Amino acid sequence: MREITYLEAVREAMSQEMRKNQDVYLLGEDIGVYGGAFGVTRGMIEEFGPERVRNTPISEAAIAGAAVGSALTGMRPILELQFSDFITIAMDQLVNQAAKLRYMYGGKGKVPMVVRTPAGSGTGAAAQHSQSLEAWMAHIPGLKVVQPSTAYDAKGLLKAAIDDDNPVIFYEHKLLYKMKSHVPEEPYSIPLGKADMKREGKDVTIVATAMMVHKALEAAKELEKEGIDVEIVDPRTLVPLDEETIVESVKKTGRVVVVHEAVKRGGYGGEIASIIAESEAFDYLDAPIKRLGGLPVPIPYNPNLEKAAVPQVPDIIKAVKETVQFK
Amino acid sequence: MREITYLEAVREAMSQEMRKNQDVYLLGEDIGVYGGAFGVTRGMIEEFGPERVRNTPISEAAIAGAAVGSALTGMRPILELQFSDFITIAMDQLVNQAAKLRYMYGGKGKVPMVVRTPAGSGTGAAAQHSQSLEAWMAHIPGLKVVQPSTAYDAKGLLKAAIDDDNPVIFYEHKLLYKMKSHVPEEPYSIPLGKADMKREGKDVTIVATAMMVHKALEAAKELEKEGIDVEIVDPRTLVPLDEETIVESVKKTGRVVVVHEAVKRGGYGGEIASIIAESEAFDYLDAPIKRLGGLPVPIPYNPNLEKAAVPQVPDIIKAVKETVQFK
Amino acid sequence: MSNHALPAFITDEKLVELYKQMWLIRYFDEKVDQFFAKGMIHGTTHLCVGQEATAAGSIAVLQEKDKITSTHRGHGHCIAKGASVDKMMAELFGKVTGYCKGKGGSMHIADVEKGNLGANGIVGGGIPLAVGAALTSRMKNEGYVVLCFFGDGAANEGSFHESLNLASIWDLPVVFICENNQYGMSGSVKDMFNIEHIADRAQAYGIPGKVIDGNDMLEVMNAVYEAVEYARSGKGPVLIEAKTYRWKGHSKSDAKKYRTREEEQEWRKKDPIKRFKEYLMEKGVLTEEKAEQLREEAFREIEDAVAFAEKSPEPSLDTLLEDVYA
Amino acid sequence: MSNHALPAFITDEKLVELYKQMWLIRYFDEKVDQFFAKGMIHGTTHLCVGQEATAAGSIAVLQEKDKITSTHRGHGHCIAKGASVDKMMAELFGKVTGYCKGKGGSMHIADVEKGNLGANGIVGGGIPLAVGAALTSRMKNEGYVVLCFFGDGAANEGSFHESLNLASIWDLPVVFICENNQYGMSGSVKDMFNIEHIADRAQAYGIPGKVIDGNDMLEVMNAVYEAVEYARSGKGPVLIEAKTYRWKGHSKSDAKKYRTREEEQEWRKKDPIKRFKEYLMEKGVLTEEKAEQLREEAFREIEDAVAFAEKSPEPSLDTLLEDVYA
Ligand SMILES: Cc1ncc(C[n+]2csc(CCOP(=O)(O)OP(=O)(O)O)c2C)c(N)n1
Ligand SMILES: Cc1ncc(C[n+]2csc(CCOP(=O)(O)OP(=O)(O)O)c2C)c(N)n1
Ligand SMILES: [Mg+2]
Ligand SMILES: [Mg+2]
Repeated sequence: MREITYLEAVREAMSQEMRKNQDVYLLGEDIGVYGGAFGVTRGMIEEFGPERVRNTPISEAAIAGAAVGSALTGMRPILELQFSDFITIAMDQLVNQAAKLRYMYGGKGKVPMVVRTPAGSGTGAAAQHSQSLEAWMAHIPGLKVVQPSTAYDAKGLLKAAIDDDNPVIFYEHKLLYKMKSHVPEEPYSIPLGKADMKREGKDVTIVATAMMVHKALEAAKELEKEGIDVEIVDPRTLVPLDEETIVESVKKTGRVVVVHEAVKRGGYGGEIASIIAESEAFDYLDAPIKRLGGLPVPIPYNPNLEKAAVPQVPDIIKAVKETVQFK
Repeated sequence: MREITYLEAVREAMSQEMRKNQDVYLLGEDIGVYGGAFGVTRGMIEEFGPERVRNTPISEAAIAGAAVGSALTGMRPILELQFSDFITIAMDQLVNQAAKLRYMYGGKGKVPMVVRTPAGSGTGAAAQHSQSLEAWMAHIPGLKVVQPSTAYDAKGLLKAAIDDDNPVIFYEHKLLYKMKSHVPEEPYSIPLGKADMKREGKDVTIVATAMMVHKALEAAKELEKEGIDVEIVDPRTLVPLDEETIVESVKKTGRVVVVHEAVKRGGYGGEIASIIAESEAFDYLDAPIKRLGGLPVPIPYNPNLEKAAVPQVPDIIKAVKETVQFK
Repeated sequence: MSNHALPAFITDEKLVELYKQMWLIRYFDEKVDQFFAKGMIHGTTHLCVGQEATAAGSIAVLQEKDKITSTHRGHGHCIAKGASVDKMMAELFGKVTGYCKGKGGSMHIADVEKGNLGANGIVGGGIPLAVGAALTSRMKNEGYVVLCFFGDGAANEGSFHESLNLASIWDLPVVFICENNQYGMSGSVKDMFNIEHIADRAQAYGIPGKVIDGNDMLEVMNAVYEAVEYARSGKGPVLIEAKTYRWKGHSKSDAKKYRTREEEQEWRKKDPIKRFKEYLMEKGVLTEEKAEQLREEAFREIEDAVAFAEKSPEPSLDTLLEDVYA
Repeated sequence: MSNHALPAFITDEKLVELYKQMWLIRYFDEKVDQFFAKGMIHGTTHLCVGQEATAAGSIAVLQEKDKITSTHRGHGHCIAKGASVDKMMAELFGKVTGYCKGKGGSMHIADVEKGNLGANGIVGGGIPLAVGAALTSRMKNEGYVVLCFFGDGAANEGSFHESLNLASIWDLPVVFICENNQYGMSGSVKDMFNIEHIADRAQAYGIPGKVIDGNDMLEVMNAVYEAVEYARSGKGPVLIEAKTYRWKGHSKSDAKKYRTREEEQEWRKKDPIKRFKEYLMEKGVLTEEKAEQLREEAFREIEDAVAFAEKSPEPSLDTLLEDVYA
């Protein structure tokens, strides 16, 4: 099967939906001839024209709100927020409007929109351009939250997000944009709320998201050499969360490490760990649940510091070993 | 000792600091002759004048940023955000500026400011005026987060927050404003990061915040009748979090229920539960950690629905019983 | 913008209807005020007594397909856009028969299907939504205009600025109507602005701006009609500032220390209902008796709405988790 | 505002110094450009080549106690405010000797003590901070003015709107200077505004607005000096729009598809350094030889800065958790 990058997969999902459905359109800063800050929309304005690939002013609140208003009246906007850190400026429109309108209106109206936004550190862009704030959005009833880790997942999940009648926040990790995987050409949908087993194993479960899926896979390879057989569950969507797959895996292995790049304190790892602890898997636990996450610092600029601020392969290896060796 | 309300305690802490230190000033919407949406600043403009009790336009981003800029240059602002839901509009200034400036600047500069803001449901103000979003702020390195549950704590913690050289988000629960307790007249400070045992007991620990402290106390009274002796730990500050007091209590009781009003999914209860599970208390646990939190819905308007959306005394009683009866 | 006459559908009959509508708005809010004072409605509410002309007048000139976005002070807009006062009152009573099944309350009444995109509890929060709805009109070629209400206070929110610019550069069919009732909650426009007219901000976006007497039905209708048709023709948005006054306090408990009783009295003299009545009587389309009869009808409809609301059932707890997701 | 002459401290010597400073700014960014191209600096950066006059000219007329807030495109502001190019370059290299100990990088260089309140990675993010700093000046009676830099793109952020209004109603000593270099990242002012001059937005806040040629040192100095003294005198803020152009792409990888090579050439003809040199030579305070010597000195200082940065140590991993809280 054909291999394409994560970035191309995102673009392909959007293009295919836009060809099919006139209601789907893009808006965002510099998504026109510039192709977006990361080049995701490159070529799209040439195919779809400036009415459907709308270059906006630098006005995050208004463009988020315009997306909400147009979704409420029948369009299916895809908003690109240039860096997920800028969601801070669009929060009222996403949290107080998009997420709540349907409920506040007693079920009248719906807000089918997708906010695509690049997250994560590793590019040297420092504190205001490197955050992983998905936990905020996952806390808000009315929103759905997606974090694809592969090109294949990105394409299928984005189609599902576009097809969904609710506001979906779609986090793209910057370091994954150039990563390739096998991706079918024809459109396909991966249901929101279905975790993926990125690796099967019997000794310990790692629940990892986004970039951390790949670090976990690397760690698993190393650990295999030492005879530790790791299972890796990628939730893919934080809301809805596929609790069942996670719980089943932990019941099987009896040990679990939860790892994400976001700051550990108040990160979604706490939610996942707690769900496991509250589930029937609790009785199967042979070791305490371990969480790995970013350190409690803004992301620093220097590359060594930057790497040290978020979990790396050796950290995962260490955590897994501690978990496996726990008696 | 004298009894005053939580609201009066907050006001007294501010007034005492303002009398002492010219650098401390207030800004916010309608905090002048109107006295603030909840009346907290009533009378203050009369004492301190409009230069130090600054009535602002309805411009949450600018007033938050003005607070940050003035803190960075030597003032100690106290910003009243009329409802904590409106923090959505000020997020960039709080999260990308206030929280990070010092770190980004390599330790040069500091941002001594307090954001006071009323949170929580129970007043019939519906979805956009009733949220409990403290978990967002607790996730951000560089911020401190305070949630006082009594008038006594409010006064002492607010003094500590004003004295602190960092941005502190100070959540006041609306339903507590009229609650009275013994409060000394002279200024006193309660260190940030020191939990308070609101009730001692031996059978089960409840970790509860803000309004839930009082619901837990009520529940404890009921449970006492059935011979269940509840210990209630009120963290008072989420960041820094007094892990030690929580862990020690759980080690003592072996059972724990964590309860907050914020939506359970992605709430700070997940963090607290995970910290307990990761700690030495894990070995002492005789039952799975239980979390109670708001249901995954925007806060509805109808009073019955509104109450049903967040934990109530019977929910706490039920959770405690399940925990205590777990074998 | 050139001067337009009122549209043909503003017949004498329609004018008389509007007179009654103004009373409906006033009585609705007077009644709500009483219930709040008695503690029979919970939560909070924001009354538009004294501002009836901006709601009734501007929405009167819309076509049915046109849409509005409203505010926390939105009962008037809602009634003018054709809402049932029964369902509105039921909503304030938190009943399942209300517009939002009791889940929204005063600040969230909406009727999306009918083009009322909703009140909004966030000051300035509805302005970007209006721009988005106008974008739909444009992209789907639906020919509707969005009338976007907000207050003077909201004109100092960033959302105002970003939205007007966006609507302007995209030539979207939206009419921004600022109901300048002289105060935010307590902040006077005199203190919160360094300009005389909020409408002058239109220049900052290269769009027409117009100041009108918001207590004059005719002036409101004329100005809004002209603006709406300008926007509909594809020329882009317009900003209208309607000077008016809220007679009541901001919300439930307001000692109104930020203004004088004299000022209040001055504005009461400019009662928009009284002025419209005088106009209609002069024009010969309304008599004193007819006026009285309409007022009483309005009064009775509100009484009926209360009866409807009171006898309506509470929402079942089973509905709590419904309608979060579509 | 009336016309002021330049302040006495702008002596001929100072003018000549400024000429060198402009080269320092240009060479700094040219050097950074090279290192980025070679992959020797990581992260991202935004160069102000072609915009030297707005930075050098406007900061030249400030008093030492005055403060600035800067932007992502802030190296020029920083140098003009007296920063050490060694410590700046070291910061870009992520070294512990840098302004931020390697933790901030290009977008976060600040020198709070010296009145540079920092670059900012958030477009429009620094504008409210400037207002806050001006508030301190006012409340503590410190007599300083804050010069607040931002781009044309930032003028469409809500923070711009809210901040200008706030500064205006409180008469704060802040001068807003919009460096209109014709583009955001790729968005042209022609598409993103429906007005000719951003400075015209000043009217929306009741403050003076002025359009200037941002590539003309003298015009920049004159206009900013006048505005700064106006603000200092307690009359409130001023908005200045300096028309200029960035010669380079927006940041690292920019094919510049959104503009033509002809347009770029046109603007290169308006090179602010060349124009200032011609002025100084005409005025008789600079010779061709002296000019050449200063340019070379500037070049050398940047080379030295690179050497300093290169030989500086990396921050130790132990520093990672430091400086989060005070
Ligand atoms: C973002 C936000 N800030 C503050 C409030 C609190 N608040 C509710 S109404 C109001 C005054 C609004 O003034 P204006 O826009 O003039 O409308 P009016 O109430 O006069 O109709 C305020 C401050 C809010 N609801 N939302
Ligand atoms: C809030 C926010 N939105 C978007 C960006 C991405 N971004 C960085 S610079 C830039 C263009 C800014 O344009 P302008 O204000 O004109 O400054 P210039 O780059 O031209 O100096 C954009 C969109 C950002 N950093 N912050
Ligand atoms: Mg008003
Ligand atoms: Mg620009």
